[in-house]
Amino acid sequence: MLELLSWTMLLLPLCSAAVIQLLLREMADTAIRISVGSVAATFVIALLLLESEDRTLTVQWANAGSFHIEIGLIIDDLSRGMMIVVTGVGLLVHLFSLAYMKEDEARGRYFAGLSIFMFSMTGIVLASNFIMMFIFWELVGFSSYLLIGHWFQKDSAAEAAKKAFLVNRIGDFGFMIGILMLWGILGTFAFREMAGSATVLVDSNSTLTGIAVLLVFCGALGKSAQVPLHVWLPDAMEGPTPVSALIHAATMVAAGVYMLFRLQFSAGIEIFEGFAGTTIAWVGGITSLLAALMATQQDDIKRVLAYSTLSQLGYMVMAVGLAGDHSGEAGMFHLYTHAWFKALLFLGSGAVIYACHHEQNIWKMGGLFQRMRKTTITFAIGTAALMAIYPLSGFWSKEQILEAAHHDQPVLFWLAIIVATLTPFYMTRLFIVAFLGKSRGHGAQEAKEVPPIMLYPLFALSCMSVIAGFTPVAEKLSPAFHHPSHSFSPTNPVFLISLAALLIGISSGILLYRGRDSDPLAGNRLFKVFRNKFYFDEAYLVLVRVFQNAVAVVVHFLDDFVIGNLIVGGLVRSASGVGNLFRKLQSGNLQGYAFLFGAGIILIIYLTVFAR
Amino acid sequence: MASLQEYLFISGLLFAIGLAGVLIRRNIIVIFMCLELMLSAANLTLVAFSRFNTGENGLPDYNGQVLVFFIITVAAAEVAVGLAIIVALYRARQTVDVKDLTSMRG
Amino acid sequence: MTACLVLTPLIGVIAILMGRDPKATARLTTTVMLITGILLAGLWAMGIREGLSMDPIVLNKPEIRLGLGLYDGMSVIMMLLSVTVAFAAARTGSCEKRHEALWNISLLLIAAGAIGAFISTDLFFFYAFHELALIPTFLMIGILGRGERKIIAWKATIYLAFGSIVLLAGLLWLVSSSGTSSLAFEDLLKTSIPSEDQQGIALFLIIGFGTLVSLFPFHSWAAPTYASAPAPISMLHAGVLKKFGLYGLLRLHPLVPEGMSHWLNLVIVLLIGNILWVGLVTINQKRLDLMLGNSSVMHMGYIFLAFAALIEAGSEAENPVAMPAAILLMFAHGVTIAMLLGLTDRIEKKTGTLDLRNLGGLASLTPRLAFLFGLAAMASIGLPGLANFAGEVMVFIAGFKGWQARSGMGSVQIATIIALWGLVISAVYMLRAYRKTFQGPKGSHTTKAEDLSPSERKPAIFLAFVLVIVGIFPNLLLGLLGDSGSESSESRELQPPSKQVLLPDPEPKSQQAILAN
Amino acid sequence: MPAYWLEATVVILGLILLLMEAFGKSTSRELLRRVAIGGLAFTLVPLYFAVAPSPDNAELSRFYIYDNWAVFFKLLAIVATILVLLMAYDYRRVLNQFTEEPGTDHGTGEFYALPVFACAGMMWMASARDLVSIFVSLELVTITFYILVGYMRRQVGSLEAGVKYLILGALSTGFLVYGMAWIYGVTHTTNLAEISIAIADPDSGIAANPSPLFFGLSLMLLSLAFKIGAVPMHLWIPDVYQGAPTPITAFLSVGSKAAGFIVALRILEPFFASEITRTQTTLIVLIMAGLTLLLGNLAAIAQTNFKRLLAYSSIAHAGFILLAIAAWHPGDAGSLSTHQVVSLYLATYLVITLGAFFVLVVVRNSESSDEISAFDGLGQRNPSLAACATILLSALAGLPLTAGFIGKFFAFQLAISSASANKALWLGVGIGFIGVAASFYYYLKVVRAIYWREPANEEEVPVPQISRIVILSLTALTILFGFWPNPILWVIGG
Repeated sequence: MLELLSWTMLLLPLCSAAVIQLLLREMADTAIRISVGSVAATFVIALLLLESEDRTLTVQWANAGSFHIEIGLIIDDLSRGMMIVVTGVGLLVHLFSLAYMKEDEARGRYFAGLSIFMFSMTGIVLASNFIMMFIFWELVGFSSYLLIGHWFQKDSAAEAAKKAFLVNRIGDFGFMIGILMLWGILGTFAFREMAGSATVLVDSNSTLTGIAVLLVFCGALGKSAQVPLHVWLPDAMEGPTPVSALIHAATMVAAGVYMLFRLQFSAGIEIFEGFAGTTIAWVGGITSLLAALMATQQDDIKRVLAYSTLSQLGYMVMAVGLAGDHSGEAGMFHLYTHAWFKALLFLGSGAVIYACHHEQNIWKMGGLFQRMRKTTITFAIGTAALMAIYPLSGFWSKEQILEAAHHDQPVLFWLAIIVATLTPFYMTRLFIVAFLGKSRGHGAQEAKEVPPIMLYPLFALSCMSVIAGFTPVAEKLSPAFHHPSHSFSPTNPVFLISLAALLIGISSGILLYRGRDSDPLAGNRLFKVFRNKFYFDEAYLVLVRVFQNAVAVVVHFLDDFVIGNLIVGGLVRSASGVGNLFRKLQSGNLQGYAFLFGAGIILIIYLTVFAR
Repeated sequence: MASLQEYLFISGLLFAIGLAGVLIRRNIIVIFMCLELMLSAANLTLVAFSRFNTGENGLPDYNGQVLVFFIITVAAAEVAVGLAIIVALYRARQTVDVKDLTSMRG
Repeated sequence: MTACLVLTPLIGVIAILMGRDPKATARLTTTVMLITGILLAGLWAMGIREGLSMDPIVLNKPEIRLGLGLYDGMSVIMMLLSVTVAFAAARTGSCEKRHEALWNISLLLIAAGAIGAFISTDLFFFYAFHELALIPTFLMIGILGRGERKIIAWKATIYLAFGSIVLLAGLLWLVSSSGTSSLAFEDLLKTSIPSEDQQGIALFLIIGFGTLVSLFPFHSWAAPTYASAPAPISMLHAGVLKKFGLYGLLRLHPLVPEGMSHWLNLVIVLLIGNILWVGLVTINQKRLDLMLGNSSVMHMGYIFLAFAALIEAGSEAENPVAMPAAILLMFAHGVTIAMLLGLTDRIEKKTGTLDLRNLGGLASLTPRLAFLFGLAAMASIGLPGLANFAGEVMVFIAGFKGWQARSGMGSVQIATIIALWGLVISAVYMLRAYRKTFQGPKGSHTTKAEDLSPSERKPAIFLAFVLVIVGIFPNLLLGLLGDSGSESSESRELQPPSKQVLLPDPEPKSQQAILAN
Repeated sequence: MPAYWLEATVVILGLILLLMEAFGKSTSRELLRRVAIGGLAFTLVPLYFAVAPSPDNAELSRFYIYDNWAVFFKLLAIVATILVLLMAYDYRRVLNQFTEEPGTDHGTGEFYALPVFACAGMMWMASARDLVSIFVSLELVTITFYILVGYMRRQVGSLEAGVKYLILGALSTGFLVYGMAWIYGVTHTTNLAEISIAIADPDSGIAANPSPLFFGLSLMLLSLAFKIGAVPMHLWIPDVYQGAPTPITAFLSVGSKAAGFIVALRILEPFFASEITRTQTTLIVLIMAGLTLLLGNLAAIAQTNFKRLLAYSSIAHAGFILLAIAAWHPGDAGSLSTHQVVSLYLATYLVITLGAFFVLVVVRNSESSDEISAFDGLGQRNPSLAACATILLSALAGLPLTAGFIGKFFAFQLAISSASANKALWLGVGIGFIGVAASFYYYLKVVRAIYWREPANEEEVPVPQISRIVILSLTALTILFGFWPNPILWVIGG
């Protein structure tokens, strides 16, 4: 039964996508029902599985002699919790999309894409070995490509989709090398068999192992959009907003964190000790800081949220990289809470955008609180959770991460505190500018409350944002939840520092942005750098132009000219040239022929008789 | 009696003269005659070898001389056919100069 | 019986020559390929593979037999590939009435040549059948090609002839050096070739087969040829015929393992040339057909990588992944590139151009075409669930199979890493092309275009179906490959499935020991 | 029946034909041709039953050898002559234009009789084992060809070809006899078997100073190179082939060449067998082979006249055969001997080349031109003829699964397997491979004309009945031998 359920959970969305794509192209509404039905079913299964025992199910996928690649499902604490997040958020996003995409002509394709995504994400979560994880890793990238490029007629959407895919490919380049190296080091792809096998080798090969882990981390770098491969995520906001909520906030981008933690969980924390873990933690920390800085100057509501997502992902990666006693678990805990409130925020922003006739600039919004109270309240709850206000879910998980950082890497702790100051700052900015004050744009003035089918998911998510962090709930639902070693106390210095950060962030936000019609910091040079995302995109553009396009032009020229023209063409020309030379000998003159006869004979006689 | 070397030298000279004639002269009939000269040089060589390759009984080895007879006969046939062709050429082209025979080349 | 597989297309040729009705030729071609496919399935199902004893001797000394048989799984898979692509090719493209007979005859001849080469059990016919395609290709490009068809036809023909000749030198040297009196593979495998000869033979084989596979730097014929040739011809060429070179290298490797390993680093440099150099050339292409042609050249590098892994290991037993990986990828690439080239031809028919600057936004006009092309494009850049991915991932595993964690990276491992970067390159050009053709606003030539009609769709859907099936269940193909798999599957039944260990351990003993625990 | 009656029969046949022509009042050419072909075909029967002359008949068996090779090359000569006579019939319209009374067939009677004499000469060459008989039979063939080449007296090209052939042929005869004289002088004998013994003796004076022997050998080999069309004696070939009547060109390129090769094999055999002479002999042959391959193939690239192209092709093929001879190999259980390879090559070459010449005759009749451009659009004007032409041309290029591949395959195999002993052979092999690549180009040039080019007019090219049957059967044989070369080996006795 368990087996059947697990496989159903994996394959149902695939069947749904296949049916929609192959059979129901013309019947969009049936297609939507199938898609929503399948995700609802998987959510139910995920709930059912919560009570099951740990199992690993495998089938052989590709055999080569004595060698096998397997497809397997691993059912344990980690994957069960992750499945709740994935299918739970997924279900709500599907429901939200029902209304959000109602007018879209290609909604059949959209829901097929969502189904493929659900399938791939389930695959990542349940993957029992690295090869299978890589398979689904690529597939989520693909479904993300499809969904970002949903409105492919727009140049910007098509470019964004391409960029997302390519940047992820770069990450996967390292990921695959890492997988292969780890295979060499640990002797297996399967997570279940990694435990223990590492400890033997880790001492003698710690550098090698470290490199392998870092290469595997490259995959997370791409998928979880860490610096310097973060550039695709903000652009990915070109996709429909529910997609941003599901894929680019709650689930897929968290896959990198999940994968790292899965490795840590299976192979043992030891392989993260040393420079590998430190590097990962620092990358996470720097990402969270840079992203938070960039978020302070974004005007597009979705982009603010996107950078905020980057920043929070940086937190999680940092936590996993710290390789402290339970820092990884803290990261996963944050992943879990973040999924709910960030999905809430994105769907909320989707509702706002929907209401404002696809207006995304916050400076053209304003005063939405009067027009759409319910949405605003849910958005406020999400904002509060993201700011980590006690006792919302974000608070608990962020506190765990800060604890861990404080314990292991004080420098990173202070970095995280800066981020904890910036987060309330930009969220306050967002909230004040978009929801309070007076309406500044045409769309905002006409906005009205969204239909109930969009509101229900918001309510459900707000509910989760509030309660998900409490221990009884988290114990049940959070992947690999770990009780904090000491219970929360108001006198804990970490708490006090973070509280101060929160207050500074909120108050400076209120002070700066209350009643403003435009950004007071826009003229500042430093903030201009933030607004321009530290010129990452421009730098990459130069890099691509010089190192790829220019080299490609040169190589193409060499290929055509040297290989094609000089060498091959030269050989052909010399052959026909020699041929023409021979033809010259054929003068038609009898005596010329006789002379050559004689010359030939003398040559041969010389060679045989005299030069012997 | 002259030695074998002397015969061979003379016949070689004859052969060379014939070849030189073929290479130098322009008139096809003269060239043809020079060719016959080369055959004669070969005949002389054969006879010389035959004469100096005495067997156990002291007689010359007649194999070579047999070949000479055949060569003479064949040469006669060759001349007959050759002259006929050259005459036909003269009729058609009014020339027997090799310089004029270069319509096909390359 | 197995000879029928080759005879059927040849009989088709004769039927077309005899026939008077030009309309029927296209249908006849399709039917012939269908019959061949059914024959193959039937023969395989009945277990008829035809041993040596029944093959007619065509020459006594040295003994040459017209040996045609399903020699092993590799032959069967290549046969499947030939039949699949040929069937789709027969349904793709069209030409003027007066060339119809020639068109179909060429197609059948190329197919027959490929099939013959893949199922020959004798070195002589293995080589000879491959050349059957040369003249038809020359004619078809010259008469019906695109662009600078005449120059390209010459270039391809002379290049391929050159490659075949170098190959012939290698084969002849191999034969004379082995001292065999029979050219059957079975007998050749029994001989041993002195190692001082192996080096030279291996070099000739690498260059000869390499030219046929468009191994860098002998690749410059390939891309223009695929771009210029009429669709079915380029489908067969890029999809099937080109694989002959790789098939040959894999087939003959056991004869000259030492010689091959002497040239391991050369092979690696060349295959990196294929992946990086040609990859960059591909990025710079401005036309869809040339881009696909170059991409096909580039992807050969991956199959060569598997071959390099095989060379490094020395024998199939040492690296059981390499050979299946290469074969699977060959199959997958063949189907993919055939599908892409077929659809490209459709794009040209519908829009009148293949210049990427003039295309754009086709997806909204021709969603089916866009879907099928996108599927094939994704397959070619290794999307999981489609056949290429399975092959590629196995190639990479094969590349690292010989790596021991304690030693530094060997050249094969470095090549594997570079090949992985090649995946990025291929994603760049493929997505760029797809983006410029199907996405974004409409281009100058794409203001109106009709979607694929049902009959135009069928071949592509058929190929897509094959890609998906093999992609999801690669074992369907890999299962054909040999007995080693089935043996171990028996032994595995004794253990719980989760205990299966994937070990890169180069010592089979310890591997068995772990398996036994 | 002793074998030498065969030659006698053929000579008598020739005489009968001449007498019929001379004295029979208004004997039709048709009848002449039928008698000639019938007579030659009849000769095949005794060829099957003939036996070698008894060794007791010392005077004859000294001159005359009757072994497998003799049978095979006699067969080749007869078959080639029959096909040439058939071709001559379809060529008659062209021939009639340029003979005594243009437009009529007066003065063309000898055209059917003389090939029979040439055939007798070739058959004799196949059996000659003495320098004397070699010389005489060779001259019988050569002198007959002098007449045949210049047969079209009213055409300048034919006459010019005749004179060139005459002068250069006579020149090579001069070299031949001079060389023979020296060999005779050194070995004291004209019999090849005795020469073989003489030069194998390591203690004789020859071993001490082999220079005169090499001098004679070089001269003799080079004049044989004239017959087989090898560098440096190839120069006559393009001009003569182009000028001669097409059936005679075909006859030269298959019959005369094949006979030249069997003589060359017979003469070379003792020299390859002897330790003293092997190195030098290999050197001579190898140099000739390499240059011939290079020149024949590369000079053919730029040709525009089909007949001239075939001339260069004939040079190139001689090069491949010479390569097999340079890689002298007596044969063993697993591989063919040089004799067998050469025979195999020549047999397949005969089939293909004659087929190509038949196609040329058909096109020449229709287009009045030997240029490659005469083939333009043949694919549309006569698809079946075009298909046959394509197959034959591919076979000439050595495409596998045609007969043309078999010969090249074994020639190269021989060369490569001997290359381990003699590294210089690799050079020959390399040049050979360049040659094959080039040959694809120039043969396909004709295929290109046939299919790519548009025809000058839409009329169908008519194919006479005889040509149709012969072309079809030769094409069929080309394919058959490509798949199944064993029958040739049966005749050789492999």
